[in-house]
Amino acid sequence: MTIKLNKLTKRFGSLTAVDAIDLDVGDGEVLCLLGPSGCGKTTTLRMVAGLEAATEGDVMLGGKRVNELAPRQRNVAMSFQFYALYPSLSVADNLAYPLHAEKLSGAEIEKRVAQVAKTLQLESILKRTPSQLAEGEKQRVAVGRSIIRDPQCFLFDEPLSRLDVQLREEMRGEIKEVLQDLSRPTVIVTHDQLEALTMADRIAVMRDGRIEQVDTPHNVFQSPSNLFVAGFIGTPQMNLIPATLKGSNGDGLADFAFEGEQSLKIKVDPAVSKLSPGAKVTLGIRPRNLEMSVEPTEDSLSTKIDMVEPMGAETLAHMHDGYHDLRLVTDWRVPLSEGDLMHTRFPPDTTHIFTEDEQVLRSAP
Amino acid sequence: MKRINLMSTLMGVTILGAGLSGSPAMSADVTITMAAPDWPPTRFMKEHFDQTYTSPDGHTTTLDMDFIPWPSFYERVAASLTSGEQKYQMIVTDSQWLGAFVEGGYYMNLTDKINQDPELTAIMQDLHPALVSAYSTYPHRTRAQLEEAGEVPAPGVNYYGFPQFPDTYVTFYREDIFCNEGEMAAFQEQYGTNLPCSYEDWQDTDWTKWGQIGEFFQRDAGEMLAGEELTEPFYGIAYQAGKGYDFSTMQVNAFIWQQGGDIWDESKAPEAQAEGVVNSDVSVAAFDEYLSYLQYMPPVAQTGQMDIFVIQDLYMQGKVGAIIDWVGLGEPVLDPSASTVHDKSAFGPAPGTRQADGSIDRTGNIGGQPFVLTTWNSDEVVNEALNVVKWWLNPETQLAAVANGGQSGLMSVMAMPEYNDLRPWNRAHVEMIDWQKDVWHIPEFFEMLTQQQEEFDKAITGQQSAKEALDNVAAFQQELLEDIGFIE
Amino acid sequence: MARKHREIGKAGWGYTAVASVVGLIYFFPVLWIILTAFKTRTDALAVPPKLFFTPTFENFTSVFYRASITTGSSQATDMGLYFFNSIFIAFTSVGLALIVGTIAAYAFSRYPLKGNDTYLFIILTTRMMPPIVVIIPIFLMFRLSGLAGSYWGIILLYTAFNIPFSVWLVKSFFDELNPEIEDAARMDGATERRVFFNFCIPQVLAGLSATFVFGLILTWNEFLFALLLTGVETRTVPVAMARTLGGEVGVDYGLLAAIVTLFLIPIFFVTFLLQNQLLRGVTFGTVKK
Amino acid sequence: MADTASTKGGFGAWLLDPKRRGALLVTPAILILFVMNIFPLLWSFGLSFFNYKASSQRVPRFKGLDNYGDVLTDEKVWERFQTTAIIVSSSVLLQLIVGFLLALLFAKAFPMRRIVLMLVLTPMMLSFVSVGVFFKLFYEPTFGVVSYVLNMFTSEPFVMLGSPQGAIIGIVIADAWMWSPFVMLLVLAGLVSVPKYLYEAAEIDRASKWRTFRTITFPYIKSLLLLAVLFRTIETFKLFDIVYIITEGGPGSSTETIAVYLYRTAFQFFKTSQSSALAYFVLFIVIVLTNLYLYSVNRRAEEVN
Repeated sequence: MTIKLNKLTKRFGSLTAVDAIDLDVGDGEVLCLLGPSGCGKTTTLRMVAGLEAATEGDVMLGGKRVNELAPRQRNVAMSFQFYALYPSLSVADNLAYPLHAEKLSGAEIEKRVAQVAKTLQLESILKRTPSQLAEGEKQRVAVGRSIIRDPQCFLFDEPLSRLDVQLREEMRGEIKEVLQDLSRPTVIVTHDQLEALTMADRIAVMRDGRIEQVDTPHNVFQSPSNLFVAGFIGTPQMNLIPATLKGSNGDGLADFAFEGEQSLKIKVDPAVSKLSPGAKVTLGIRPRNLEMSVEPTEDSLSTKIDMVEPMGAETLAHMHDGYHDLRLVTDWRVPLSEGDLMHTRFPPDTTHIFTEDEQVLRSAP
Repeated sequence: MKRINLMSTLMGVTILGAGLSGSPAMSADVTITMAAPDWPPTRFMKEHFDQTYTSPDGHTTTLDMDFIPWPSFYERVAASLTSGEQKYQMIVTDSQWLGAFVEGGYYMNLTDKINQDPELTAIMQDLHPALVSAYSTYPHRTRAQLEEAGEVPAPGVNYYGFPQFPDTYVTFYREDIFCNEGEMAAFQEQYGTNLPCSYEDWQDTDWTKWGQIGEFFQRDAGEMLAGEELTEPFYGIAYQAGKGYDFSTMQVNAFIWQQGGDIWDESKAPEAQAEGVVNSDVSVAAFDEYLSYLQYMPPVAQTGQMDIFVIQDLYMQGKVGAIIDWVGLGEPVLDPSASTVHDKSAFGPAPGTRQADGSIDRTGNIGGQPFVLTTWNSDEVVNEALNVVKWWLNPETQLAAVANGGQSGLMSVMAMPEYNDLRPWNRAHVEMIDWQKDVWHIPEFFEMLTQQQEEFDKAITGQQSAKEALDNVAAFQQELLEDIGFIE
Repeated sequence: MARKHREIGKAGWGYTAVASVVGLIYFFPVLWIILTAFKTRTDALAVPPKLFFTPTFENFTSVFYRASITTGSSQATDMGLYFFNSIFIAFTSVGLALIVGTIAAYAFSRYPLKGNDTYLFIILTTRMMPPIVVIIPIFLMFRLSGLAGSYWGIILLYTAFNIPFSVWLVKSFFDELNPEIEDAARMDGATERRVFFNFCIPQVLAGLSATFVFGLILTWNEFLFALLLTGVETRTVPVAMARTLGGEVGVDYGLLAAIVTLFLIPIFFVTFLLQNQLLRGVTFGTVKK
Repeated sequence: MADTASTKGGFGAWLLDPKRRGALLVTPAILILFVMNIFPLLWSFGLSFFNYKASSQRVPRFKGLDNYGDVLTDEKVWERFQTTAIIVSSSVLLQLIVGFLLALLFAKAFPMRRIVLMLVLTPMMLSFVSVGVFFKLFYEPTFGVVSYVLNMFTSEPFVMLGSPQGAIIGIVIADAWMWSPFVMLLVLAGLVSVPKYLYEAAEIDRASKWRTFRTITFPYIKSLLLLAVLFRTIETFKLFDIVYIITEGGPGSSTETIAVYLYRTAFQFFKTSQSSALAYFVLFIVIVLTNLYLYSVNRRAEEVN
């Protein structure tokens, strides 16, 4: 079983919601569609489910083009953002609902419901109606309803968005666990990167109807392929500093000049040598990668601390050099106070360089 | 005279003798508000009043007619009177309403005025006695009782109303088919008697022939009628058989009276009975005869909805050969924009029951409306209203009214040579008016009428026999009238 | 070639065609009435019934003019005045009921009285009584107060008829609002008046429109009270319409149809404009998204 | 107590005290209702204990509950109630079915829906009188378009109003035609309020059309339907004009509703007091219905919350 999207496009009048995207989801793979609201991720999911007709391109399920099939004919399981629990039915009936189409015996249905209820710890609430459930319970029922049968694929639309932080963490784990046991392609739509990073085998980051990058959570985080992904993934946000390349050697040691007086000589990806001196670039470095130094060095910027936010185990500092804002995260034991002058070093190989067209500059692996 | 009864005031009835009464000699502005149904005879009265009336007392008089749509007329008037609105000085009224509104204290007793005023006395003497009986007397006195008295106004009789539009029912028929030679010959051959074509023929037409006409002319689509092929079914006859208001009673009463039966006779209360009279064998036979002709009438007869307007429409649209309907509904028949038979129609007296001596009894139930004065007016207004009465019942005014589609109750006007030619139905009307009697006038008339119409309707629609219907009517009337003391 | 599958809840022109056929069948009696307005009496009663005929505008002329009995000249029927009266009386009384009802509804919703529900129930009960019963007392009351035949009389009466409906409907809309927003506004120093006009009213505008349309539909054709309580000057169209129901002939179908057709236009238009609100308002505000 | 008010700044201040705000705001509505509605109602309630006849000058006598006794033992009243019940139940049932089907038709969004919907809404805007007059014409066996069409299939002329059953059917059709749009609006509101994602979920779950209707659609419109039933029942109970115009209660008394009978008693027979008693009896029944109605409204509110 696989999902394959081929130049899939959806237009609403003049608005292009999904713009010729290609995507493969393998058997047993969990793929997260991640992006800000309005990026087309939900529309993509609904086109896979058949709830939305594709304007162009193909939706392939198990190698078969299914564009013309109604949702019921595609045999997909989907969990909705608002859970879509049937308000008049009990939890048990909600869970059993998708089984009626399979013409199972009453006993078989009961067995399956009991099984799913056990997996998701719903046994005690089987008789309740949705209006009597807590959010987390609703969520579990919604998940239960999608996993109770054996579909071609699983689709989740913002599965955790309505839960509070603690429940969300809990459910992330539960869903991940459940999904691992079902070897079916799964697509999860979310705008929450933590959700995507923790649950997905691969993440597809979307913006304005396009897929910006598809990769493992690790790679999306460590090697964003463009400025958007770099800025979108990771909290606190990656520092992105406009700079001008002054020169570089073949090893990736490069000179950058910033607005204002300061400049920086750091080791970056060797591909930087492809740029000619004077090129406008954006330097990106995650706040956790910045290091503090007592003395100014050639690979450091001098800044002043504006604000200190303790975050428990770590401390977040907002700094600026008169032209750029910088964020730095460090261990909570490091004493920082507002007004301090400090020097932040850019350690080798943790700085990403984005060219003027916003793409990352990286030598092929 | 001021009579205020605290209880009745609270209950919604207030009888207030009117407040101000100025000197009758002084000229003043007088407004007479008159409740009138919205139709040509009253519209004429208003227009003609504006054009011709001058007050003999030198008043500046306005006749403010409140034209109320016919179908709502009764409700409007009844609500106004019973709530004590005291809005109207004069009211056009159905003769049957007299009892209820006289007993309610709303209609003014004009007996003294008539006695004191020679002009009014003269008018009453000139009015046809059948009309005086029906339109004016309460408690109701029959024409015979009035004529017995030998003088007008008769002693011991109370007078209330004057004719606004005296109405009778006559036969409307299609001259083109009734005078068609082929049809006439065929009819003669089939029944051994002539198909009525001229007015004189209709004078000799009884119910038996009416039935024969119905049978003769009942034709299906595709058959021939007067030399032309019919595209739709055609029917010979129609008369009223409707559940609404009095739309069967008026015709049924004719059959009952003509055959020697009677309705409960209020002029003979409290001796007159309902039980045994209303449902006498004669009455049952008469009602049965009435019912027997319905089979020849258009299918709407089976619904009990065949009222005076439905038969008029059926006739005007050429679906039926002859109908019996009110003279007051005659004008549209001659109107090309409403009637397909406007140039083919003639009028004759309504058929009747042939008596042993060969004559025909045409006794019918009078229609039309009188108008009355109300009780709460100042002397000045009453006097001026009576001036209006005199103006209206002046031969000149009456002749103008007839020329404009009205009818007159004055014998002197009806006797004028030009009268019969003013409208094509006038001759029949004059002939018929002599035969008129009226239904009850007591306050409970509506209860009696409604129950009777309901029972008649059940017989018309085949839910019960004539006997059952009249038995039910008689039983109901007997109980009701005993309850209220009209039968001892 | 597989057909493109339809998305749920959306349909195309084919569906429009089907719905239009059903709609037209349902509309047929109204269509027949409208056609009759353009027919002569003979055409109106023609057998077989005529769908195609030479239209006449005489009925529409007759709505406003009639021939004099004596001179044959044309007289105005005052129908223009009756149309004005109908529109003026209906809109004013429904509007008034809406204003008074909205204020009361706000109070019932935000400042419940002791026995709030009892009051509300009594208010509703007044709508349930067969009108015939109260006619005589109202009639007498109108006479005593001099309201009979005046605009104010009938307007106040219709207002009273519409108040129960307005209070109930509008209250349910107020109940739906989140009172926290109002409290927040009060914290920020807004006066009660400002809270009402700037926060509450704008949020229930849709509900108010629906209430207005419903009140209008229920008031527009009222006959019995209009017959008894209006005078010559304040008569409304439904009363004047009755003159076509019988007199010298039976029902004047063409004239009746012409009046009905003309009388349909204003309310049809208002309903069309406020259609979306109607859909929402009729749920009595209890249906939330 | 006047003193305490004046110390705080007079009557105006007393009146504007926030404690009284609710009462103050409700006053105009209650006042108008009292003068125009409640007072006349009480008046006729008082009348119902006398033997008052509007057409008589006799001083009314107190009769206590006699009028109520008369009404309850009057065979005709029960017969009329029976007729009313038949007409009301069949008309409301028909309105429900037709209104429901129309609502299903219009629940989908389609091009020009606003305009097509107006075709269906129009009957509600006509007057009872014109609906009565034209339906009577449609049924008329000679001139009526309905009769004309049906005559093509029968050898005998079709006479709708000739039998009690036919007359009831005729009235029910006219009334149901006029008010089905009202039911449609209610049901439509219920249908529109069903979240679309439930249908999508059912589609994903491959539920049959019938199951979808039973488990999703119907629960959402159930209480609205009940609401429609009660509201229409209350209104149809008062049905007068259409009956009076189409059949006058005939044939015989087979279509005479309680409203028609009430009209006759009050306005034609002038049994003013007795008609008040009858009206209050009707009101009692209507109040029972109203309570059911309110119960359903409240349940609806609870369900949605």
